[in-house]
Order: sequence, then structure tokens, then C-alpha cells
Amino acid sequence: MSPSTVIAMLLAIIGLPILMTPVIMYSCRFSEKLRNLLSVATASIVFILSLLLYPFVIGGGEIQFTLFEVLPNLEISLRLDILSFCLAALASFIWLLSTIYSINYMATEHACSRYYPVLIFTLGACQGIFFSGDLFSLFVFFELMSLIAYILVIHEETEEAMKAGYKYLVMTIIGGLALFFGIIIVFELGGTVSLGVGVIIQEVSTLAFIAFICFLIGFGMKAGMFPLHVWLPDAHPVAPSPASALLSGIMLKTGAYGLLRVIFHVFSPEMLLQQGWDNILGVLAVITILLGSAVALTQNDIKRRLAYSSISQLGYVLLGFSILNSNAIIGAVFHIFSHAFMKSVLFLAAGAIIWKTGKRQVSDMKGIGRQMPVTLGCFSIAAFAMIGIPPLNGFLSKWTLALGALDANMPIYVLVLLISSLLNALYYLPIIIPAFFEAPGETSPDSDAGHDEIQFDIREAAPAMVAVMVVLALCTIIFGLTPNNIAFTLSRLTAEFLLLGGAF
Amino acid sequence: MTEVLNALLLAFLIVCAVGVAYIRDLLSAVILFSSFGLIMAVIWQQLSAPDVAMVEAALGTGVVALLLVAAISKTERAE
Amino acid sequence: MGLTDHFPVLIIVIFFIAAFLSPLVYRLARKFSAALILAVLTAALGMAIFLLLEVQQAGTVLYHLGGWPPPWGIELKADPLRLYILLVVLSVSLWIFIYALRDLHHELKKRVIGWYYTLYAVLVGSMSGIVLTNDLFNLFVLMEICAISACAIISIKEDRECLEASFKYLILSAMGTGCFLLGVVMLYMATGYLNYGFLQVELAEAFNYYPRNIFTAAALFIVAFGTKAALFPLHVWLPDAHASAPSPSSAMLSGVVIKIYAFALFLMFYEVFPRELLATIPLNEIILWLAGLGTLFGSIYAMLQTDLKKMLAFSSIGQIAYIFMGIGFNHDLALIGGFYHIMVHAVTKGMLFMVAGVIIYSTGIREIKDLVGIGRSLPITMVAFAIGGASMVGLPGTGGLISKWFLALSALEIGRPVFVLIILASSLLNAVYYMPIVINAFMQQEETKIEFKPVPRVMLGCMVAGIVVVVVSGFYTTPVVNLLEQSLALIF
Amino acid sequence: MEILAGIIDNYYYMVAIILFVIGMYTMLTHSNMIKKVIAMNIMDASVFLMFVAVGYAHGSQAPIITEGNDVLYANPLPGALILTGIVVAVSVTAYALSLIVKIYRHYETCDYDEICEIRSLE
Repeated sequence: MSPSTVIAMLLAIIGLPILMTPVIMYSCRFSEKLRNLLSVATASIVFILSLLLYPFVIGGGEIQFTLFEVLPNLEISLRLDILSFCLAALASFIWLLSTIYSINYMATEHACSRYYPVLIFTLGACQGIFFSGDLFSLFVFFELMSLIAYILVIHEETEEAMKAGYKYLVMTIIGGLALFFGIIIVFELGGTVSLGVGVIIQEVSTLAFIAFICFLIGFGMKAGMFPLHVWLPDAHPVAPSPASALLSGIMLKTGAYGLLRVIFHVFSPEMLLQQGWDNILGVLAVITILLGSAVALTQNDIKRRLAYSSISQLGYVLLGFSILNSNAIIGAVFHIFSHAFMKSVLFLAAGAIIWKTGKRQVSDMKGIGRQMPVTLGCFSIAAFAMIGIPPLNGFLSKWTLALGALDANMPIYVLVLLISSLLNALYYLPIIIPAFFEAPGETSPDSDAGHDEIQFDIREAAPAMVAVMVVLALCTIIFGLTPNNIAFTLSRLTAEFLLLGGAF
Repeated sequence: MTEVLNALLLAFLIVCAVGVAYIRDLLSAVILFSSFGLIMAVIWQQLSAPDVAMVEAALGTGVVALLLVAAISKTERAE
Repeated sequence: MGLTDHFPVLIIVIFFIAAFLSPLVYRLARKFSAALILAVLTAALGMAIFLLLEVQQAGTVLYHLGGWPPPWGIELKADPLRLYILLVVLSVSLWIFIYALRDLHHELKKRVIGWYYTLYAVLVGSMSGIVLTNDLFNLFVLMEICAISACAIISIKEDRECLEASFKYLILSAMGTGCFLLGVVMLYMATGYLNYGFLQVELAEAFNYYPRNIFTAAALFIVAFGTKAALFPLHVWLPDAHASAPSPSSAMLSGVVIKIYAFALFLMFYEVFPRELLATIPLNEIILWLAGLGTLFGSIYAMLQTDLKKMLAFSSIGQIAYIFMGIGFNHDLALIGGFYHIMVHAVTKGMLFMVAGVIIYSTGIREIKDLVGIGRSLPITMVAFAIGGASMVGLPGTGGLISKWFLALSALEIGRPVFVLIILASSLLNAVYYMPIVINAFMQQEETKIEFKPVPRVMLGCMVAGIVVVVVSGFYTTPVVNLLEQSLALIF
Repeated sequence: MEILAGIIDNYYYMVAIILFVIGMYTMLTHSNMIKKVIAMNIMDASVFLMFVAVGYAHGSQAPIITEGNDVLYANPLPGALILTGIVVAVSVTAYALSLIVKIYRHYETCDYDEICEIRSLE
């Protein structure tokens, strides 16, 4: 594939959704079918285009291309390497499935003429983040995505949603300003913010440290890092479920992606390790993991519980970044994949339950597995993957992370991973077990209902929704301990690419 | 001799200015202000700027005082 | 001498001629009076562009009024920087005037509209003069004309708030010009010149003999231009004046007029005073800190307002402080940022006041809390508000980011990261008061139905033009930044 | 002593500054609007006084050229400028007074503090 074709494809991947937004908005006037069709078509074209880049990147291809200069040495540019490919392919895949899921889920909701264009626009902005060739364009797309996603967060327009949305917006702007500060320091110190020049900041200085902290705030805010996670448990649950799946599954990862870029292209891992700046990230990651899991235990609203779980899972990724050796980076990148699949399934399943039964509280979900066995089945698989039961993908990522921690001589991190897994089990199993093994509406455990013949009273969600969940649940299995694990291979290649500075 | 005269005139200027600031009756203040302007015109004459002095006497003192009186007659006299 | 050689003076003079003709034309042939001003604005714009092209090729043009050479004659100077500011002034004025054509009929009595055109022409003419002049006393006269016409386009509405606000403005601006004139006398005492170029040469010499005179003059200039441009503690007149005026006047005053004085202060510091002065005493440091406080307090005050136009007016205090910050850093990157912000803020604030005007035109609402749900009926208007707010906050993709980028970069360059923090903090504060308005306008349903009057196409078109400029200035910066770099290279 | 000598040498300037300060003080502290306008005029006049004093050299004559004698003339430039200045000041005064009359029609008072009070009560 020639570089110009690749660039054209990148432009199409970013531009198509953004250009389609007004078209979709306009099509709402004619028919809902057309609108849905256009949305799904756009998402699938983006997905296919992303996949088509596979042979190029797997052959070690790397492209850095300047679109135009905004200011001297400050440009809007595109970049394709294996890391961006991984994230982009993953994002477009989940996006496609969420869009399909939305068609049924949103059919009964209001203001769909706003929902679909925004959904597709966010896809474009998100792909823009992954294909940005420098920090400035990354920043532009990052803010664009965050601000537009606000409309998804407040979709319900309830008082609660508005409040959560406002919190989200303020945090986004704080994060954006921190990023601005960081980027400008990098520009001042290095004279460029391009990701294609290797390490930008070579020397340690106070300003460099401030920049690091700023990036940590900016991207960590998006990734739900402690203590900047406060917006996340409010914002994710109030969004419509497919949007929550995307918010938790993909948009959180943009923060992690940004940190990865900063660690490897702005600073260098050696520098971080020498200065001990990785410890800051490590400590915050551990707190994030434990806090997220612990608070999730206390939540009764299922989507809030899932949101807190997202916080703790992103903690794994950050932990991987802080350890900074080969296994840990593989684990972290692979966990980005795993968590995207797992959390999307969980949110979509929760959405299906809410859609079908209107139940949001965990305590009301007894026996629901008998009504919606496939949904709950998918939910269970994803939850087991979260807990880290082999042969699911969650196990593989934890295993690799733990290997990385041992390589770095940090057994304490392994302990953290174990504790967190235990906590995961503690908050997922109380959803799953009563759902399958208790009769609906049952209140007192001392009755003899346990001896009843299990009655299946199947009232599943719409077939398209179920199909989406099944596909994603299968992904958690396929990308587990299977011999031909493409996600794991990609993560390995990414880690090699990052640690060896692009020479692989 | 002219030095002394000038010094006296300057002292008068200050007295007039302070008087304008302190007098509560606006019409009296305007009159004081006119005398301020006239003394100013004399000083400028002393400083070899007769053209300015003439303009000040006519405009700065005459017209402005007229305008002020007109304004006071349309509004109120006491501060 | 051909006609083109007289362009520097023609740019100023045609406005005054138009101002005299306008009431006459309004009486005799009402239809053409607006066209007259439009034609004059366009002609001036054309001349300014022509001059800019010429100056870029042949270097700075010095025009001697009446053929009298300086130091006795009045000199006009056309260098790239002044022409840039002039272009901003003229194009923004033209844009606001087109908007005003429809809005004025709503806000003013019919018989005064002809006078409004006159005052508008005088205002623009005097501003062009302030930009182009190279002579201190000429600057004084033009400043007074500018102040009177600015007051007059506020008080022309003749309701009690406007009258009171414009009186306050008049008194404080008289104080400003008084201080300025005293400063001019101090400099004249030390050197015997009033021409900028002669002053700079002579002051470098005189600095050794009369340092106190020159310091006093500098301090007086800061007070004078600070008052006129609403630098933080001297801003008290601005909110009332800008909020109560008819919307096109507000757009003009907030968008253009206050910047002219900031630019004049820049000229004082970089073209009049010798460079050693700024090295000896930290005058720019004073400006810098006042500007820093101004960005914060302007935003904080704006947050407390309940009236939309008042909020916008307070926000101007914060934004003008960015321009002063650019002057205060004494660094070419900061000046690029400051001057870029002159352009960006002129367009943005002009657009925001247009939005306020459209809302008042269409619904009569002035209070922020009544704006809930208005975005559904006035979508383009509120999109313009959202984009304007984003530019004020400095979100990426808008011109506001670029100016902040330069300011922050130069703050780091001279090793003062604390000012980056101030800039960021004020951005956050801006976000806190702009965002809720946008959100409420689009998201919540209004409970009581508001009566809407259809908005004329011209007004909508003006706002759309504003949106385009704000967004384009966030990406396509090369021509302006190149021009600024080139022109600041002449100074640094 | 040196400072005192300096003051005595420059007494025109000193008086001008004193007047400027008196004018500014009156303008900013008095609440009556007509008083403010008068004070504004005093302030302007003081600056003009200073300007004229700058143009005057000790013992110089008015700049009216008479043939034949070689005498010291005062600098004519400040005079020319002040003429403009006076005209500007008068027009500002006229405008301010017309504003005051109009404000008086609306508020029935010339006192700025009272106006602020009325507005805050609304």
C-alpha cells in the first residue's frame, strides 16, 4: 500500500464520520430508517477502512504526515503506527456494534435526531485522537470529542443528568487547560510537539516535571484516575447504555492512549524511571484500582457499579504504564482491548435489562437470568473475565501485568491485582448468582423457593441487541487463551514498537 | 515687580480653585470659576502668549460660564 | 503627487466628510445615508489594504500633513503594524455597521438614526486617526473626539441608564485625557518635540537629564490609557457604558474602541519612550500584574452578573487584560499574542454583543436566567454564542486558543510560568460562566412560551460571518502571524 | 535646600500641578455633576498653564515678529496647541452639560450619589 493511499484512508476515517454528521442530522427529517441505515453504514465503513490498514502496519509501516501548519512548528498532522491502529480498529469495532445496538435501544427514546449525529461525530473525533501526529492535533480532537460527548452524557436531560453533565464539562475543561499547559511547556522546551521525532524532552527540569504533571492531570482526568475520577461515576451511568458502553469502553482509553504517547514520545521511559516519576503514576494507579473496586461494592445501581468498576480497570492500565517494562506494557495495551470488550458487554447487558424490565437496582435483579438467559449469560462471561478467570481475556491481561510486576521486582503490585480481583468477584457475583438462582420477586431467603423447578420465562431483548452482546462476549473468549490471539499479538508488537523506539 | 505680580496671580488661582471645590452654591462656584479663567488669561498674557490668553478669556471663561449658568438654570442651584 | 500618496490622510478625512454629509443626506435622500457610510467604510478598507500592500513592498510610509515636515507639522505613519490594527478596526466597523442597519431601527427613534450614522463615522474616523498619527498632540485631539463620539453613541438612546453611564464614561475619560495631556507636557518639557520618532531619539538623550519627568509621563500614560482601555482597577465605567448602550454601540465599544487605547499605550512604550526606560524601572511589570489581576477579576465579576450584556461587558475587562499582558511581557511572542487577540476579541466580542442584540430584538430578554430554552427558537444565534464563548475560553479550534498559546509561550520564554497559570485560571472562570448559558439555551425546555420575532437575514448573516472568522482564525493563522512577525521585527 | 530652590525655580509648574490635583480631586470626589464639570475645566486649564509655561523663556517676548530687533521670542507652538486644546475642552464641557440636563430630566437630581441610590433601589 502506498503512503498516499494510507493517508487518504486516514483522512477518510476521520473525515467521513464528521462529514456524515450533518447528512444524518438532515436525514432525520425524512425517515428514521434512513437515519439508522446511514449511521450504521458510516460506522461500518470506518471499521472496514481501519481494518484495511492492517497489512500496512503489521509490515512495520509508519506514517507521519503534516496536513497544514497552524503556527510555525505547530501543525495539524496525521500519524499511523501500530499503536494508533490498535486503538482505532478497536474503537471503530465497538462503535459499530454500539450503533447497531442503539437502533433498538434508542427506538423508544426521545431526541434521536440529536443522538445519532453526535454518536457518529464522536467516532470521527475519537479516530482523530488516535491518528493525530502531534500533541496539538491530539489536543484539538481530544477536546472536540470530550465536549461533543457531553451531549451523549446529558441525553436524558433529567436533573441528575444535567448535574452530572455539568461536572463532566467542568472537569473536561480543567483537563483541557492542563493539557494546554503541558503542551505549551513541551513546545517551549523542545520546539516541537510532533510525535514523529522520538523523544522531545531530553533534559530533566522543573518545567519538564510540571509538564508531566499536567499531562497526568489532563489525560488522567479522562482515564478516571484517582483523584480526578469524580465525574466518571456520575456521567457514565446517566448516559444511554450504548453511549455508556462507548464512554467506558473507548473514550476512557483515549486518556490512557494519550498518556502512553506522552510517556514514550515526549519523555522517555528511562527518564521517568531515573527520576522516579513513574512512582507517582504507580501510587495513583494502585489507589485507583483499590478505590474503584471498593466503592463499586457499595453501589446498588448497576450502571454506577459498572462505572466504578471501569475506574478500577483503568487503574490496571495505568499500573502497566507505571511499571514500564515489556510485559507490563503488553499487559496494559492488552487490557485496553480486554476492558473495551468486557465493559461494553456489561454496559450493553445492563442496558438490555433496563430496556426490557426498567430495573436498575442490583437488589431488584433476582431471577432475571431466567427471563433473559442470553443477556445474563453474556453478562456473566464478561464479569468472569473481569474477575480474571481463565481462559477469558481478563485473565491474560492480569497475568501479563503480574509478570511485568514481577519482572520489575514489585511483587506488591501482584498482591494489589489479586486483591482487586477478589473485590471484582465480590461485586459481580452478587449480581450473577441471584439472577440465575433465585426466583423473581423473591424476598426472603429462608423460604423453600430454592427447591423449585427452575422456570425459564424467556423475554429477551431485541435480537439485534442480543446478537451484539453475543459477538462481544465471544470476543472476550476468543481473545483469551486461544492459540491465535490477534489482540495479544498486536499488543506485543505495540509494546515492542514503543520500547524499541519504533525499530521493529 | 512682574515676578511678584505673577506670584500673586498664581496664589489667586489656587485660592479660586480651592474655593470652587468648597463653595456649595453652584452659581457662586461658576462665578469663582470665571474669575479663575480670567486670572489664568492674565497669567498667559504675562507669559507672552497673548493669543491663548484671548481665547481663554473668550471661550474658557465666557462661553463655558455661559453654558454652566444655562445648565444650572435648567437644573438646580444648590449642591 | 498622485492620489495614492494621500491615502493615509484620506482614510481619516473621508470619515469626517461623510460625517458632515450624513445628516444632510439623511434629510434629503434617506435611502442613501446608510449607503454613504457603507461606501466610505469600504473605501477606507480598500485604501488600507492598498497601503498595506504598498508598505510591505516599499517600507513604512510617512505622510506629512499639509506638506509641513516634522517636528512642526503633523505626521502620519503607515507601518505594517498600524495598518494591521487599522484593517481590524475598519473591517470590524464595517461588519458591525451592516448589522446595525437593521438593529438600529429597533433600538433607536427614527429621527436620531441619521445622527447615529454621523457619530459612527466620526468614531471610526477618529480611531483610524489614533492608529495612524505619529504626533502626541494630534493623538490627544483625536482621543477627545473619539471619547465624545463614543459617549454619544451610548447616550443617543436617551434612556436613563444610558445617560448616566455615558456621563460616567465622559468624566473618567476626561480624567484620562487630562492625565495624558499632562504626560505630553512633561515630555515636551524634556525634549521640545511631539513627534514620536523625534521624541524617541531625543528622549534617549534627555533621559539622563530629566529622568523624573519621563517617569512621571510614563506613569501618567499608564493611568490615561489604562482608564480609557479599562485596565483592571480603572475599569469602573466600562460595565455600565457597554451594557446599556444600543447593541451595535456595545459591539463597537467593547470590540474595537478599548483596544485602540491599548494599542496607543503600546505605541507609547515602544515607539516613544526609549528602550532603556523599561529596563530601568519595571513599568511593564505593573501593567503585567494589573493585567493578570484583570483577567481574573473580570471573569469573577462577570460570573456574578444577571444581565447578559453586563456579563459580556465584564468579560471584556478580562479579555482586554490579555492584550495588556501582551504589552507587559515585553517580548515579541507576547506581542504577537496580544495583537492576535485584538483581532480575535474584536470579532468574538462583536459577535457576542450581536447575539445579545438579536435576543433583545427577537424576544426582549436581557436576563441570563430567562434564556433557558432559547436555543431551540434561535439556533444560529445560540450557536454563535457557543462558538464565541468557546473562543473566550480558548478551546482548540477557535482563535482564542492561538492568542493564549502565544501569551503562554512567551510567559514560559521569559521564565514566568505563574502567568500561564493565571491565563489558565481565567480561562476556567470564563468557562464557568459561558457554558451554563449555552447548555441551558439548548437543553432545557422553557416553561413559559416566549414570543419570538423573526430575525432579519442580515443580522443572521453577520453572525454567521463572525462564526466563520472565529473558527478560521483558530486554524489558518499564517497570514496574520506572518504579518505581525514582520511588523514587530521593525520594533524589536 | 536644593529641592526648595528647585521648587522656587519652577513655581509655574508647581502651581500647575497643584491645580491639576485640586481639579482631579474635586472631579472624582464631589458628587454634584456640575461641580465635576467645573473641576474638569480647572484640570484642563492647569495643564494648559503648564504648557504655556514650558513655551515661555525668561524675559521672552510674545512671538510677534517685529522687524529689525533681535529679541528672544516665546515658543509659539504650545500656544497653537493650547488653542486647539481649549476648543476641545469647551466642546467636552458643552456635551457634558447637555448630558447633565437630560439626566436631570430623568432623575430630578444632579447629585451622582443620589442617582446611584435611585438606580440601586430599582
